[in-house]
Amino acid sequence: MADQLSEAGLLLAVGMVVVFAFLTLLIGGIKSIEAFVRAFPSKEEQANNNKNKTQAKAATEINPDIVAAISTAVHVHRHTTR
Amino acid sequence: MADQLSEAGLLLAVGMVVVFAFLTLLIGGIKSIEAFVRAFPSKEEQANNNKNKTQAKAATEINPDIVAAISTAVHVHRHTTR
Amino acid sequence: MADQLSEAGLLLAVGMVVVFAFLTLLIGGIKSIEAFVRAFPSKEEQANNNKNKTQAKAATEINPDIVAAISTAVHVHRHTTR
Amino acid sequence: MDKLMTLWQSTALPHFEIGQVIMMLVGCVLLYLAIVKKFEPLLLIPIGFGALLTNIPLAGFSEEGGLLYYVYHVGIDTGVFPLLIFMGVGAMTDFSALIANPRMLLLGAAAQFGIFATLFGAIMLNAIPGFEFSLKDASAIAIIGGADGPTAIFLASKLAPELLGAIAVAAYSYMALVPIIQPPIMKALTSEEERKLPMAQLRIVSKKEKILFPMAVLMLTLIFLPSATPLVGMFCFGNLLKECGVVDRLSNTAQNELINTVTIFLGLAVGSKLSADKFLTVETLGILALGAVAFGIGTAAGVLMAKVMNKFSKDNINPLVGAAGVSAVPMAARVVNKVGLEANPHNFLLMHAMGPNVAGVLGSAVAAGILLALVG
Amino acid sequence: MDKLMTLWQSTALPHFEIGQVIMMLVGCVLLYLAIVKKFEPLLLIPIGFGALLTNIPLAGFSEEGGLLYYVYHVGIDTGVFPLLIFMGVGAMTDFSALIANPRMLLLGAAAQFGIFATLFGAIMLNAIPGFEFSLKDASAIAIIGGADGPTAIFLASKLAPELLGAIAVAAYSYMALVPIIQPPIMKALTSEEERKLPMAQLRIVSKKEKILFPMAVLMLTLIFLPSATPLVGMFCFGNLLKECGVVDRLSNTAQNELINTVTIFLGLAVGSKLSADKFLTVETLGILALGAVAFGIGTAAGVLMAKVMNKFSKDNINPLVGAAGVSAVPMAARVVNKVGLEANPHNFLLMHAMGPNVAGVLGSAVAAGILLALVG
Amino acid sequence: MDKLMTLWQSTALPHFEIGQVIMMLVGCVLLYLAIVKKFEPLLLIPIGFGALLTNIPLAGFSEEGGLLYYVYHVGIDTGVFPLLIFMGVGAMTDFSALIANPRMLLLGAAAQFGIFATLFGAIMLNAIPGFEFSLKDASAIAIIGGADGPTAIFLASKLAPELLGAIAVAAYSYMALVPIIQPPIMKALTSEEERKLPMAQLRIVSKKEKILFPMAVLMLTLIFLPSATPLVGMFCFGNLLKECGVVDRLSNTAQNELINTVTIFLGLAVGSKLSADKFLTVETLGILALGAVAFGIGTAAGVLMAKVMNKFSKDNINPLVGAAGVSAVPMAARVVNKVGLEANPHNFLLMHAMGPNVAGVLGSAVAAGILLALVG
Ligand code: NA
Ligand code: NA
Ligand code: NA
Repeated sequence: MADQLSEAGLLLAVGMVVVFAFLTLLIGGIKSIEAFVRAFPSKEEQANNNKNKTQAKAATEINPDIVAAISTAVHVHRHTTR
Repeated sequence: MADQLSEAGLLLAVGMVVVFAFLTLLIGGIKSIEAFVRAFPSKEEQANNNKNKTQAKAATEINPDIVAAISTAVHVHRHTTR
Repeated sequence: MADQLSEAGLLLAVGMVVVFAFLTLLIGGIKSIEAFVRAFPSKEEQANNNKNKTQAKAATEINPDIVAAISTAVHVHRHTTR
Repeated sequence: MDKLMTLWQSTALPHFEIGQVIMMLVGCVLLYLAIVKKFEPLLLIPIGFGALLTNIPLAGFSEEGGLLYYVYHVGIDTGVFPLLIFMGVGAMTDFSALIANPRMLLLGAAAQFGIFATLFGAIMLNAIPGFEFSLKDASAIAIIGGADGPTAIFLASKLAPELLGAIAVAAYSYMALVPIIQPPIMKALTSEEERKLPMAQLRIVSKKEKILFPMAVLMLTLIFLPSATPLVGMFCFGNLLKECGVVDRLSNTAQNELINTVTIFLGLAVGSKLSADKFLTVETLGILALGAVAFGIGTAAGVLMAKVMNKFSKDNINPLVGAAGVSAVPMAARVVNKVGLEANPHNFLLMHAMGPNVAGVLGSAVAAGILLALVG
Repeated sequence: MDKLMTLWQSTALPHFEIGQVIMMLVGCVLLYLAIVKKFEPLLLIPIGFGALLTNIPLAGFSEEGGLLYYVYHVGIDTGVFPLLIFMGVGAMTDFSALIANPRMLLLGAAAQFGIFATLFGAIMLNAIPGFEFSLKDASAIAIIGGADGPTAIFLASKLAPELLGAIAVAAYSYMALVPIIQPPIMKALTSEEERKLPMAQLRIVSKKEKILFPMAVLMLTLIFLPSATPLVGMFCFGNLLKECGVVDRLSNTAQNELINTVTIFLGLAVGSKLSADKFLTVETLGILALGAVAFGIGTAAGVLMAKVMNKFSKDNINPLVGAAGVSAVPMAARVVNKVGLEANPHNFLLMHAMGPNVAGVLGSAVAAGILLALVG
Repeated sequence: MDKLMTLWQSTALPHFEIGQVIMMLVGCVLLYLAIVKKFEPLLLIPIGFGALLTNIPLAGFSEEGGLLYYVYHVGIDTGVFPLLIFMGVGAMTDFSALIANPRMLLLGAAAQFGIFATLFGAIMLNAIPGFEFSLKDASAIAIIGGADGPTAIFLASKLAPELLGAIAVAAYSYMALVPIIQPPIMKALTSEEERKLPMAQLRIVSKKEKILFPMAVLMLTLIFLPSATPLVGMFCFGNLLKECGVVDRLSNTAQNELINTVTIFLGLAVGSKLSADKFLTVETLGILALGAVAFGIGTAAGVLMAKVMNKFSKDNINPLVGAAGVSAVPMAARVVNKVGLEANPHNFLLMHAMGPNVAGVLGSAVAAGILLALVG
């Protein structure tokens, strides 16, 4: 059992390191995607960006888009299988 | 063949007895469920019951709930696969 | 390879003959169906026929039924899987 | 020249046998009945089409490697398809009328007399040369009297697979013929007065009762008749999905896409059993005859039972509703309603007939369980 | 240390081969074309994703016990998936335009010249060192000219399973490229005047004709070309479900949930055949080249046939509609409409092109049947 | 008399064993929790019903030839069902909240500590006589801490099929118990002030980012952790179908009919593993205990990680959102929102908790991949 315990300990260490490493890599991946999308915006997005800048001040208030997104998310997830 | 005939006769007797026994048991089961549900009504049902009692006299007329139930049943069964 | 080539040539000939023969037969089939349906019209179709005759002159204009059929066909085919 | 010969040999023309032509005509007749006469089209169209496909020489639809071969072995041989149909039908069935008036179960029981009496008849047919029905064959044939397609297919796939095509066709045909077969029997056994009898309104059934009902059916089945649980169990499962109210997405799938998909393949696979060598036999005639007898006896038994119950009951029981006990949901109940209206235009028996009608489904599943336990 | 080594060995890094990396790029290109260029996304997204999954070292998606292994063996090896797609497509296809103008079938026949000519070309390719297509391989490749995905997959799974991935990708790619491949050929073979030709309005087709049409197709197929009945039979079955009007719930399931589910798995399973050792061969280049040739020849043959017919017909036949005979429903018909509008902005050819377009589906299924009968 | 004896022998009564009766009560309890308490009804109703069916003597549901036998072998043994569920869940999941704030992935990573710590615990349990968990068993049990049903079933089917029933029941039960298990832990580890912390609004995420996200996840997985690709790959495939916007019909089928159908059969098949001899063991008690421990540790690790991140971050991170890192989508996020509102009625944490919540799904799939690679 000591054998198994040390193996379990090792698994604990290796497992957590890998999980963190993997998801940290993914953080990098997401940031790269964001940078890529910002660098090569499609036309619509450029339009959106301009629009967003003008709306930036107003965004401290509750954004109706976000409210809609929340209620959609809640709705969708209520119907999730798990 | 006489053998088979007597066996078929036996099957006829045993089969009908078991079918009747089984479905009679089920009558008992349904009545027990009804008694159980009456004994431990949920709050909504208690409210319904009170409501039902006051409506009891009117119930000799055609109940719109029943009409709705009939049309729903007909509708559902029209779309039954078999 | 000469062997295979002559076989391919034969396949080309036989294949095109059979495809044409088959689809020509099918033309006959469709015409027979049309004749059959004309010979034994159901009551609704007889009514339609009369209606169609009276409308025959107007049919040189764009028929709204056809327009509807086209837009339906386009719609259906846009949703086709292939 | 060689290619042309190969091609000629690869047309069906030099390979057709008269039996196959006849079976293709049978398939066309089934399609005609389904499309023009609207006889059980959901099943008879796939069955009829399957009969056409399976009787084509060289197409190999039903031979190893063919589509219908796979579908048959995956879905029918294993009994999976009829069980999934039963689940879907359970998810579509409303037992309110039966729960409100549970004595109607006795009508569903009485109508099973058609099944067991036919068992007797099938053995007697063996007296005629050419018939050699074993007790298993007889049981699979007799279940036609249950007027329930999936039950018949399930039992036939277990007891007499080689008769499955004829049995399924007979079962669905007679279910479609209910409006023609039943009324004369119903009228012969009842007086005008009886047919006019109005019945007391049904009470409203609570959601809790509807949820507990499939559980009670399941419990009784698994304790007393475990051999019936495949059918009854899946039926109750479907009904529980429907009534529990918390898994509507599963219930909707069970009663729509899932049952539709299974119906398509079940029909095609049953049709693939309509090959000339299996169907064009004297036994098929026997099956058709016995099925009609089973149906008639079941109807009569239901009506007579209802007459007896009416005698001993303080509430009126219109004897017509007994005819619905054979199941054939919802056709039989509608026939009862129609015959009732002919006698008394103000007497709507539809809801009252739904009770025995769904009881008949349980009754024939129970009968199938008994036959599986004693004969299988 | 040991664990770390195991872990390193269990990453893909030490196992990647250059071929797998290339195939994953191919998968990404397919996804790009599907998502950004909207090229046949319903198939190319699952195929592209399947290509990614199957080329991961160690993931074992396509090895025994892996998901794509099962899907491939259950759905493609058996031929079941293409047949179910055909059933669904049948349930989505409206044959009115063809029934109203049955001569359009000749255009669907002519366009199959692309298939049979390519057969010839594939054998000639064998003269180049590195190519060794058997007649079976050649037939499976040539069917790309039929411009019909499920037909190509079905035939390839029967005649040349090891080429299936490349053939399916070529077939769907060229179907997506119809708007680029066809117009130059169409314009080269027709004069401005011909492209302006208006066509007579189509008559209205009755429901009865639409019901009898799939039955007629089925009957002809099973008598004269039984080897084509798997494809044609399921197609006709789907069409009958749609047109008969009494089983809408089955028809809806066939053309929605069922075909969607099968499409997902068909695509993934086809993608799982895009492994480096099967795809990165000189044969794939040959297949892509031959496919393009087949497509072009088919288009040309259709247009030329339409020109001939126009000569001998009292009603106008715009030669452009011949291009729709290759099938690729409904893309080819829309391309015809677009090219026609360029010549004459008031000349809508869409409905007229639908006739040869659906005729092309039948034509290539018939051609597949001939190849199966003579080569298979 | 003979028939009666056969019939008696064919009832369940002379065959019932006490274990089966207990397991049927367990099934009833699961149904009660699902229907009345609304605990994960989509899974617990089929599981509970499956437990009833499988424990009936003589019904043979789970024996060779029985429905659940086939379903189990086709769907669970092969790992196909959990993968299809994952595809459907992927098609239902919106990663916007995570893409907007990718550091939340660290919370999803931290919460996996519950899994690996439990591994340790399972081995320590072996000190108690009666427990003999192998490392494979321990891994399959520990994954309960991942709070993700399909992942648990997938891993258990690969590593410890004989424990599958208990593991699946524990996983879904604890997922349902999130609102009871998590709040005390969350409150114990945070101060009132911390719970009141508002978080900065999330930025809007573009369509392109949402499309590239599943591709990035897939690429990282297949390069660094190919053993996790079955789960992660199907999840990303589903998500790509949803986000690409060009195959809505496939996405809809994946997240509706397909996942519903699979859920029904997955549940029944899992339930079929709740037989007395497999479930009524001391090991089940161990599994239930370890599952609760794993869940608690995971929650605590998530919260503590969030506290650490809050220290080092310039933007506020409310430590409560760390609890959502265990996944249990979307229950855990809703619990976070509720506990947050108790402290500050104007502080809606739902969207902020969705990030770690979906990160937890990826995290536990990754953890499953690691366990498969190192232990499997
Ligand atoms: Na019955
Ligand atoms: Na074609
Ligand atoms: Na998790």
